[in-house]
Amino acid sequence: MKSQKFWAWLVFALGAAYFIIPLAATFEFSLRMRRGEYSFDAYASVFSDPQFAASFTYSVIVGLFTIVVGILVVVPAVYFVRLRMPWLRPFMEFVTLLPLVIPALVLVYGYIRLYGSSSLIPFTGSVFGTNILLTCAYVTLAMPYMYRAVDNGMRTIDIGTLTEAAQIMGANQLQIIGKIILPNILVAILSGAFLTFAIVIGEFTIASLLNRPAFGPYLVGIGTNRAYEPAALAIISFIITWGAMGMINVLGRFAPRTSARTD
Amino acid sequence: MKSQKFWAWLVFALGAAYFIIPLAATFEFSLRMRRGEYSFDAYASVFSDPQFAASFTYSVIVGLFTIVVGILVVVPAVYFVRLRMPWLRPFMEFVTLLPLVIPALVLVYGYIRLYGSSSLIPFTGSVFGTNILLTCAYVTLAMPYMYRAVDNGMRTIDIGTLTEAAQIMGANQLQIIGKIILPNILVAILSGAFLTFAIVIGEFTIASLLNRPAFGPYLVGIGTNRAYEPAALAIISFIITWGAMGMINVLGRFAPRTSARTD
Amino acid sequence: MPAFLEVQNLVKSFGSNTVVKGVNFAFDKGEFISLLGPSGCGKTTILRMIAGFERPTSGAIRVDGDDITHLKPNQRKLGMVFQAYALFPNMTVGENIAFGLKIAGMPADQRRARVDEMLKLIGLPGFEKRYPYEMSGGQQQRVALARAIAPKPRLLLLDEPLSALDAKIRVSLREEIRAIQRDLGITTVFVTHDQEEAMSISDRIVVMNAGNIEQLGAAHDIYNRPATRFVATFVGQLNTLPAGLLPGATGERAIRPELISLAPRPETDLTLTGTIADLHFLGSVQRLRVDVGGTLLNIDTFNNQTKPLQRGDTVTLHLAQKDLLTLGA
Amino acid sequence: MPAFLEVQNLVKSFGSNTVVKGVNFAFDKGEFISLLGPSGCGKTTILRMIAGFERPTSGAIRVDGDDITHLKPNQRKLGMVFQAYALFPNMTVGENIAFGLKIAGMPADQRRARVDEMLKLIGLPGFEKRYPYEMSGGQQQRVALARAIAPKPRLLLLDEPLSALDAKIRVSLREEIRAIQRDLGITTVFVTHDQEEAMSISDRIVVMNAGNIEQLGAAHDIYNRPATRFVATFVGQLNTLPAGLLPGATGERAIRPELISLAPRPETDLTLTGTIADLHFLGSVQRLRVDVGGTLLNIDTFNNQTKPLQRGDTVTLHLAQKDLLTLGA
Repeated sequence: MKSQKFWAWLVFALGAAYFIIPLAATFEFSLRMRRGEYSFDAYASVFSDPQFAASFTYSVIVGLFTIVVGILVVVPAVYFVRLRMPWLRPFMEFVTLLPLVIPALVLVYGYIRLYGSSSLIPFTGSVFGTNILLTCAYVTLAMPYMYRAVDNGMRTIDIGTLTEAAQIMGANQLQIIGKIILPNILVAILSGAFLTFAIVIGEFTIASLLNRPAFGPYLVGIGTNRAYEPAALAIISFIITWGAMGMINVLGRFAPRTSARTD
Repeated sequence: MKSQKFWAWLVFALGAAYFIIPLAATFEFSLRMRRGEYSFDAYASVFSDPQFAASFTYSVIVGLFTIVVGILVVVPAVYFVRLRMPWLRPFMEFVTLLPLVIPALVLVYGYIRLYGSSSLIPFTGSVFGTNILLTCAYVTLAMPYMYRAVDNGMRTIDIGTLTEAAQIMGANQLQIIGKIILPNILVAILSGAFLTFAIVIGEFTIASLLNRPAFGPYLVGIGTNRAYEPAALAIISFIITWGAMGMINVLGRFAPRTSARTD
Repeated sequence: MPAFLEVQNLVKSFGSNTVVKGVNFAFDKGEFISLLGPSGCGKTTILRMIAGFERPTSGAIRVDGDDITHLKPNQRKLGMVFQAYALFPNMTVGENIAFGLKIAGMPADQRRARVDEMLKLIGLPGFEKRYPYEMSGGQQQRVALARAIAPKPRLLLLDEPLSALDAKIRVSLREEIRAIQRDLGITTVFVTHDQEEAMSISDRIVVMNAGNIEQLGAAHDIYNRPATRFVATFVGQLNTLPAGLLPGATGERAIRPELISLAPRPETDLTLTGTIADLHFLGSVQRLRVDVGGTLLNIDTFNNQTKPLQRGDTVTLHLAQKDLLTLGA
Repeated sequence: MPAFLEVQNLVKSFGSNTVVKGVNFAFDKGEFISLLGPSGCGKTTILRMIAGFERPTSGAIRVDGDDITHLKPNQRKLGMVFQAYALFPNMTVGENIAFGLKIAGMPADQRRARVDEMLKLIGLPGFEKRYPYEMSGGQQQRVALARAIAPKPRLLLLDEPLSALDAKIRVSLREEIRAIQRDLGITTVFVTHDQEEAMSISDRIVVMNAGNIEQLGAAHDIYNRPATRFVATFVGQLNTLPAGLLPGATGERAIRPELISLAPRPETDLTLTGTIADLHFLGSVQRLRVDVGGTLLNIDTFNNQTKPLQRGDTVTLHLAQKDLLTLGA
């Protein structure tokens, strides 16, 4: 028994170290801009850069649109598949896993071919069109997380029986989704939304291929040109994502206990 | 009932189109290298490039190491946490989600600081060290998937009771893990392994920051310099990942029915 | 008086698999009806067709003279209680009970009064602010019952509502359901695979097997005069007496365990001798297994404090000719 | 003869919560012992301490004279059957049963013979190539039993092995377990919360409540001579007769439902008159609820074909002074 406890703690310590040591090292480095003493100069330098605010704001806005589109696509799809076409579920799982394993590049090439300036729908011909394209790409990228979050949420409530219980009491389809399904998977949806947000904030490849002024490319640009600011930025973006994750936990705690959470 | 079916199918069709249309467009474009007719010239060009084979082989090897390290870290950790420290599970879930939301950049900066040529353990000082660092980064990156796959696998078997049943019959810890736990989560482990493999094959950011000759940077390099080859490459890497995904399904079918699968 | 609930030639096929094979029955207003049978006999499918969740392949369902066969579930004005409680987890008990009333457009003050009335009826006054997860299974199922009857449905459907509960709660809740049903006079269809449950609660029972009705009648009739071999063996326990065991019997006979006694009764006119092969003390009832010339007979006797029986004791069994059943096909 | 299984002053605390509060018992070789009590009474914790999965806070456990209190589970040479079957899903039935033998180093041919013997014993010959998922719950649990007894353990531990099964299978499997246990003469500890199960199967029963033993004895004793109020109400059903209901009684008395009859018996010396408030036909048993001056009494009678009783009938109840229980604290 004793030795098992020791091993368990060792495994735990190694896992924690894996994440915490690089983080601590980065933080320590970010404080060393001023020679000979620790200071927050690197952070001051980051925050005074107008590009920082601009690119961050841009990514936040794209992130919010991505979340809205993602919810509108995923929630009804998961609901109908679970309820009416359960045999479609393995296929859905497969499809929603694809963005994880198809390099994002493939999708972007496809989009550029389809919507390039010489195509029928020249999305990339205008800034607005490119923004839409970027949002679409992010919806795809976040799909695995959003789908899993919502699917897990619907798994913990018996949507079939709840739907029938509401139907027999006279409720129509809209009332069922609005009053029964959505409130019960709210926490799951929020958790999917925060993950989506975190992914969009940190994404680099697609934004840079589409040449949009997003936070990811800004991060990489700074990373290759400066010494201490990248470390500060890394810590800042870690705090943002940590905040988003923490928010999920807090919301989960406030929600009624039966409300579905991802497991 | 009729209208519900219609909506369900519409949602399904839209979802499928979202993935299939860009794919089809990419494929069509990849065939147009020779003017005026369809041909596989772009594919021939890709396969004849020695860098293609070199970078692909490199990524496959790194992928295999990543899988081995990932399994050795994750399986015992999940087993002990589930069995002895279930109160640690929410924390584990949180920790293993971090790589999804911390921009990969943060980790890499942290690693470079820690293991840079001027540090105590100068991993980046040698090619071998950098390869180790890359593998570590990929293990981290694939952690969310490997953890979830193994955790789901262990969820479907009651490891607590199975462990006790084996113990009372005289089995020791090693016999329990080797004869009872591992065989029952084999499918789950394989599914995690294939996902890891697919992620490593397509990864760009970390490989390029560490300046390793991996498949992702090669893909991007081609993408910015050539016209038709990127499309062909996209299709090739899609087939590879599709194959990996298909393999999971096939293995799942051959495994004994009670063997755990990810849900 | 025409029947209140009428099912005519009801057939349901899933692909080539016909699970309900032309079922007919008619019941009066206020009756408590059980559909009893093993799993897969079609009882749940019939209930789901009455509710509107399944579309009959052919046949008709009428409630109070209205043909509801092709109505949507939300147009049928029925109440239903599910096996899995199916309370809305995001709503309090009060909101759950008020849900159907709100959908029907009842004003808020009337709703509140009706919810209070329902909570009193199910013995949970003051629970309206609780959430379902704060309550036990038995309490949740009572709330589900209140929710189903609050809008005064024409018919109450119960889909194995007790099977997820513990044995003790199961018994007390079924008595409570029966009492409420009797008070309100609401026609109720109850689906169960538990024969004791069906017998204890129902006015009439429909015993089903493989998509057909085997027997329809009161519990007493079904138990004492089973129409088919299936009913005789599915409902209650039965001892089979092979031909030759009883003097003068020409074929196989059967008898219930409680109709064999260790002491003569006024009506007994047959005796058998055997040895006790096994005995189980179950509290109020003691179950004996007696070996009579190689045939094992189960006998139920009430707990008797005076002289405990032992394995190996020789006993004389008394039974009455009139209690013997002849089993058909 | 010293006791075969002995538990001395066994205490188990989880933090500040003491769930087993100094329990003592000693049983002979070959006994079938049940630990009976409501959930949380400590019965499962005692079993898990005997198995070695929990470490006692204090006290000792001895089997056949050996102190096993501090041995690891895999050194104790015990067999155990779990509620959730716990068959290894990756192994066939044969491999499951052979697992313990293989660990113990038995040669392959002896293993094969022992597996065959075990499969015959549990009535599943020819099943060795099946996988657990291909079998019903009852079959899986029988395999789990075979797996537990194959290595000839010193003690067989059964942790609510029947509670995941259907009512009918539960009854038949418990009889089978008892028969096998008797044949092999293996000392067995059975944990259950079902009083009927415990009474039907055990040589002796340990009735537990809140970490203490309330009574220890044979089923017959516990049912008919309950030592405490808890035992009287937990084991079997009980009617409480308030002071004044019976002529001459000075305090509260209690009586079992089957000891009240509608006809006089030789030993009855008291009568009460009441009206039938409710009656439930349960098949072999008919349960009446009779209102006697405002007190509701439950009465069990056997199914009687001749004259069906009705709600509202006035009946005379016969009972015997000697059957009355006086409940203590």
